[in-house]
Amino acid sequence: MLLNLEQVTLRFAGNTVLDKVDFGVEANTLASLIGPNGAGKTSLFNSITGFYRPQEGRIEFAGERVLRRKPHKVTQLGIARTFQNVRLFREMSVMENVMAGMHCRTRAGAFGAVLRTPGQRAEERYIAEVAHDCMRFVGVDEYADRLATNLAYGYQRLVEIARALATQPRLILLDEPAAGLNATEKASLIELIRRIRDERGIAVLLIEHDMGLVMQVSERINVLDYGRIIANGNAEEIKNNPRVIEAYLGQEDEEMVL
Amino acid sequence: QDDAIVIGVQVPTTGSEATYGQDMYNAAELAAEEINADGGLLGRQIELINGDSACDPQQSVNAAGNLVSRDVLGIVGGYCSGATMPTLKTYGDEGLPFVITASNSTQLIPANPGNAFMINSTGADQSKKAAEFFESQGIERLAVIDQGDSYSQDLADLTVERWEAMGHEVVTRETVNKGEQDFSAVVSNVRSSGAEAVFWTAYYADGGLMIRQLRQGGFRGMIAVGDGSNSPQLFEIAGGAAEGVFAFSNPTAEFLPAAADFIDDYEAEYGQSPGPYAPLNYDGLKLLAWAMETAGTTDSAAVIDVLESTDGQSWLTGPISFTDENTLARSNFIILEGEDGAWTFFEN
Amino acid sequence: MPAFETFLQAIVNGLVLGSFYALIALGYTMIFGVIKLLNFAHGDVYMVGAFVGFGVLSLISGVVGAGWFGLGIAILVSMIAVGCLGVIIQRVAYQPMLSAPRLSILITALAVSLVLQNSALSLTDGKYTAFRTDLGFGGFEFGRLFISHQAVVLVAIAGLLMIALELFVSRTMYGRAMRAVSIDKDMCRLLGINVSRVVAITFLIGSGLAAAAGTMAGAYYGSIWYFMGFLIGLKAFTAAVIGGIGSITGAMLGGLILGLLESFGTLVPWIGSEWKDVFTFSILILVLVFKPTGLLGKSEVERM
Amino acid sequence: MSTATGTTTGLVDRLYAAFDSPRRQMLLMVAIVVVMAVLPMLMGRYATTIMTNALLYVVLALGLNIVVGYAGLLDLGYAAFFAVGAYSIGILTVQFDWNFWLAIPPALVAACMAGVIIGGPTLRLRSDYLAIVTLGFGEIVRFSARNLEITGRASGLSNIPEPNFFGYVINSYVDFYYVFLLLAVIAVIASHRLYHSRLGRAWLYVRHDEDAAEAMGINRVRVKLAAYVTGSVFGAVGGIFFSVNLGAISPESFSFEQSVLILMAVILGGMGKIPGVILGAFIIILGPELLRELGELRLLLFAVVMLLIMLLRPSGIWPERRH
Amino acid sequence: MTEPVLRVEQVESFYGKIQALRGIDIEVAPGQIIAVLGSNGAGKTTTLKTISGLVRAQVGRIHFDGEDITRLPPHEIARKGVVHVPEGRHILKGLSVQENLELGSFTVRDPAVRRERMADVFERFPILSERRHQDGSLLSGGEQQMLALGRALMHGPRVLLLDEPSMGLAPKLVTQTMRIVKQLNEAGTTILLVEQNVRLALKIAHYAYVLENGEIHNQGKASALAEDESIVQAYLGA
Ligand SMILES: Nc1ncnc2c1ncn2[C@@H]1O[C@H](COP(=O)(O)OP(=O)(O)OP(=O)(O)O)[C@@H](O)[C@H]1O
Ligand SMILES: Nc1ncnc2c1ncn2[C@@H]1O[C@H](COP(=O)(O)OP(=O)(O)OP(=O)(O)O)[C@@H](O)[C@H]1O
Ligand SMILES: CC(C)C[C@H](N)C(=O)O
Ligand SMILES: [Mg+2]
Ligand SMILES: [Mg+2]
Repeated sequence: MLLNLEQVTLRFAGNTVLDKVDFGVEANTLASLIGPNGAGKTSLFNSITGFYRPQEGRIEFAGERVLRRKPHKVTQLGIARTFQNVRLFREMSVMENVMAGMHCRTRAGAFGAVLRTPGQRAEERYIAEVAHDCMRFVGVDEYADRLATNLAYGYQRLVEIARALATQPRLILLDEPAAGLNATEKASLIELIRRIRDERGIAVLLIEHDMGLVMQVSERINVLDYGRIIANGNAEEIKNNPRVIEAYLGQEDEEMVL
Repeated sequence: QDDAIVIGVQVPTTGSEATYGQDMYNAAELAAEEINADGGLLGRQIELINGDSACDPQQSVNAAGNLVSRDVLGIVGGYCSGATMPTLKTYGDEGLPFVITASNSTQLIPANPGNAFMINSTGADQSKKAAEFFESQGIERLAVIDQGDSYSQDLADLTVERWEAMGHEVVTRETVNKGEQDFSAVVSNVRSSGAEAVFWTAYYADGGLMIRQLRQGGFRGMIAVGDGSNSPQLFEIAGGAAEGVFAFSNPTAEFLPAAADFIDDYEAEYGQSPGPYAPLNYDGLKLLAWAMETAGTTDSAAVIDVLESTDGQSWLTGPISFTDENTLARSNFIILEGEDGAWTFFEN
Repeated sequence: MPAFETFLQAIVNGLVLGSFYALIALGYTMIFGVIKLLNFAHGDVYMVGAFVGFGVLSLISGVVGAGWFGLGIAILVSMIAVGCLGVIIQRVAYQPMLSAPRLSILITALAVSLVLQNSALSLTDGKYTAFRTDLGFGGFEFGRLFISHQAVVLVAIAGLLMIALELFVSRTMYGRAMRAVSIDKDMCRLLGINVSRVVAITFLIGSGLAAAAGTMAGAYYGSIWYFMGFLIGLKAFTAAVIGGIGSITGAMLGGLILGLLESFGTLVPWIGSEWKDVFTFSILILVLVFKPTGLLGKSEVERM
Repeated sequence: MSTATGTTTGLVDRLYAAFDSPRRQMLLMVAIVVVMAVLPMLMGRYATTIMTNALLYVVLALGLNIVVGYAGLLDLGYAAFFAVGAYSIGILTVQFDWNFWLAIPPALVAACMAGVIIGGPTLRLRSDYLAIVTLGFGEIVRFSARNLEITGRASGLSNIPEPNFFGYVINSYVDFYYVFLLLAVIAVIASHRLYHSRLGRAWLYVRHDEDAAEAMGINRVRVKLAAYVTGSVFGAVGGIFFSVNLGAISPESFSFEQSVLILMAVILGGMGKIPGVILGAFIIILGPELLRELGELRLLLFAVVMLLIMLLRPSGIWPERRH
Repeated sequence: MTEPVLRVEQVESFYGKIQALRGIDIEVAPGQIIAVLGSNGAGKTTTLKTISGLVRAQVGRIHFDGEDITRLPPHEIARKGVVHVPEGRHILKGLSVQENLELGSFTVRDPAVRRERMADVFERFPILSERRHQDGSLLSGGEQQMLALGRALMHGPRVLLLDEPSMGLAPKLVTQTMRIVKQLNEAGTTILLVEQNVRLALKIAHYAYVLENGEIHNQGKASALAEDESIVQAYLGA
């Protein structure tokens, strides 16, 4: 297991958001996390990446304990993420946004900057190279100099992914990457997610409400409900799991009532 | 040569001390007009330039730079010690004679490059006067309050030192911040310390508030204030509470026998009575002019030489001669008492 | 004076000072609440309030005298007039800045502060103005503990004003709208709230409270001058932050705590009055280190 | 109405745009420095002193700009760092008879330490809370200087010796003008290089969105601390040379008003934008001097002018503009 | 068709220099659900914002009940009964669920009416009653959506402008929300509905407009559009 959670419990003011969650992601796989609104999916991401501090349990990544580490430490270990509502540095260029990902892989400081040492300059070139590579990979390189906020929403989501890739992770967490995308954009997102795994060897864990997308990309689907994992398995198994239908998917024929 | 002799007047004509500053500027102007009317100085007219210090160190350095660049041949003034301090170097670098007319913190002495002359008695003299006065009144337990600026802190420190050396007790030493309105905590400290007398070493504005609050807070002992509080405005601010308050003061116009004409002229010219520091600044300008006249030149080194050997002749505020440190050789303090909303002469 | 009486006296002193701080801090906090502005001109609004109160009292003292009744009228008139001034300031100097970068409006606030200060300076020649009343110096004496009548009445007035404000904010729809406006202005508009009126009312009340404090302080301490708002403005700002900026109860609490801290600060033997402010600010920093949003400030729960 | 202001702002912006290319900016800078270098020969002492003061403020404002403009941390106590630099020199040279140049490294270290002390525990605070903490820190420094024996208490320290540079005594007002011109040029170059560096970008990231920055592996506390410390070094350098220029320092020079003045320079000019900040520093210093003839009314007029500038150009005169 | 309650005529709107709407005409007949569809950035949100006054129409007219509301500020438009539930819900952070609801009735003077409506909302959305004292912004996405709808109902709207009410909701909740929208409509509220979920939107709407690039690209009976091959291609994907 690349990422492993054991008995993770998270409470807010007496409200148990995650309840003894056991859960794992294998290296080099595509996995999803689904579940009703408020089930605790985003909270689980936040717990893994250090933004929330679960009261109990263990989270390990590649053999390292990550529970209650600071978010930047977790990123350094090799977990990258995107946010449910896009959080780019809006007033900065796409290029600069993606360069942010390289921060934790480089080290020049104030002295280097002021003195423009050869080391610092070489590092700057390296940062630019990687950033360009990541932008090309997701297909936003032509917008490198545009301000992030001026990009269409769909492209903003891609920039966020490029930025996450620039941290050179081994696992990437995507929180509802398809929300607000139209059909065509969704199709290319699916393509991209597969390439991340195939070409870069990065494992992907994704939260999504779009069942079409989830079923198409995931090798393994985990279902969270009221802070508990109620099911996991492949697309077929999940689709037909009565508990999942009851809690999350709803009956097809419910739509008929409309 | 018809060129005017340009003299800088460095006083705070804006800012919190502007009233005093304006008054001092007027007095210098009056003196210059008198000299000019009398045929001038070395046959030339005197022209004054206002170097507004605003009672602020940085502003006064700028103002000093301004004066120097406009080729002044000497400077009179200096009210707030803190603002006078950094200008010593500016004038010192140019070797210009500087007659300091009001600033009297002893901290100025070591910073003086030798070109400055202080014609107001220093804090050392005042603290001595104060301590002796308290002793003569049978005071044993003294409270000293300053305002955390160069002048009042210096005076307070010196008084504490002297008072303790004389074998008495300073029961509490307090500092308040300029611009604060509420002194109740200090008042209760004073009361609980069992002080018999309070010595306020800072300026009149907050002094008025302090006196009022001391009385309002039930303090019944003696209150004395230093020469920063000898303004008549103290009575306005303190109201009835300032009755019976003592002040150590430089000689102000109304208590100077020689100043009757000065008062008349000043009132005729400016429509108000001269404030506490007008006579000193008037003397300052006259003294500088005299030194130039005596030297027969405006050359700075020569003028400074003359000033150093000033012989003790009498001026409006009394005779002037200088110690080795260029401070006034005698103490010029008098003691005033508040009575019916005005200062009356108490003793010399 | 025995230790216990000293202690009680310090409490009394702290309460009086704290009431002034609290009244000013309330305006700080309310204004911060609705437009996220640290209104550096607020201390000067207090100063203007003192001068307006003084002017009114001088005008009417011939008729009604300068006793409690006259002072009451002066406070009221000053509150209304200065409240309106607050609204004008908001309209002229702050409203146009709302869409600018957040710190820009801080500079207009500082500029307004300078304008108010220097106008008062020119009008008064920088002199202290004596604020005469007929309230007398009487008081209650318990042993050596002394509480002046003035102090009692002023604390009471301050208390009443604060209670009235608290009721307004917590009980009325407008009070609730004030909180809502501080969170999301556009949403408020969609709910039918006239945002700019809510902001104006906030400035009206905040400035009015400062004016009340100014007039009361003038009468209590006996003199006023153009710079009197500066230091107390900073202190009130500090009080608002200690209490948790944005919180009304916090501002009151912060004001009282700061008042008490200052009055006790000078009592602590090894501190002494010259270190009083160092003591106060150190406590402030400590409070914020351990309670980063102030005593009653809501910690911002971020949902990500 | 909108067309009128529209065209004027349009004009100004086009003017700025003309200087947007790095090459032209460089040329402009060089031209300005050349002009500044010959200026003392044309100006009198007064004008030179004022310009020296303005150059000091350029250094200070650029330093504060790192904290406020780049990293987005509101600092209302910046004068404290200025004070630490000035007093370190004052104490070491006056009380301990150190050589000025030897005293510089300890002064810088002291400023860095001050940056860490105030920054360390408080950088988690939100901007407005940070503002009051820095304000409080500034006051603590000033009150300490006022009360401590070693800082000369309220009267401060005087007779700070003039620096001797390989036998040349730097003492005339012209000497100091060039010293500060040099410092300002260094400050501009350093600011520029920092802005276009990994650390500079990190400051912007943290300013724009702390959480997102953290998710990118940026240690926000460390990055903010770096801003504080870098800013404090600029401030301290200003203070170091300020103290030898004046020869005397006292607590009043490091008041809250001083901090506010520097902040005004930064925001009025245009946060984050080097030419804007320089412009702001000059306006803040030269403005009141140019109005000096007005006496009492000058600060009133200056405040009104400032208000108008902000109302007309809410992001500052020459703001950081990105496209 | 009866006289429309809301009529948008030739409206053009801008964000600074960017033109977002290029001459939009929409008519909303009372008692109907009108769907507004279109891809990302087509101008759907801007259309709603322009109607509710958050964005000022530079060109064109908007009439409500025969009255010209083009130049009115948003709060006065809201007072007239045009209630906009914006994209992203905008729950007032730090205020409890109940306070959020109360603010929905800011313009309602009569406390009895307020109480009645509150009871009605709690009946419709029991979960809100359960959580009434909790900070509204800490509800999950679906719950927030209900709160946003409930808050709008507190107002007693005549026309509801809904911007992507199903965004980010779990599949089951999407259906549920659409059902609520339909129920509200059946109870007499006129609704202008912006949706990405085209299939469902067309199912409940009476009439629909398709926006592209700030212009009306297509319009017609919802049932007819649902059959239209080109629409299905462009917005329903597979
Ligand atoms: N910072 C917080 N403080 C208090 N409660 C929180 C916090 N963050 C989340 N919660 C609560 O935790 C529960 C789970 O929220 P979470 O955001 O993880 O849900 P989710 O599964 O991502 O839902 P959605 O699909 O709607 O995004 C919710 O009930 C929410 O109210
Ligand atoms: N605040 C803004 N500033 C500048 N341009 C904007 C702003 N909001 C929207 N736009 C632009 O206006 C156009 C229409 O945007 P709008 O939000 O109305 O689209 P939409 O149809 O609601 O799209 P979506 O499905 O993504 O919500 C887009 O090109 C968008 O980039
Ligand atoms: C009272 C004055 C003679 C003292 C003067 N203001 C000073 O600072 O020294
Ligand atoms: Mg979520
Ligand atoms: Mg939209």
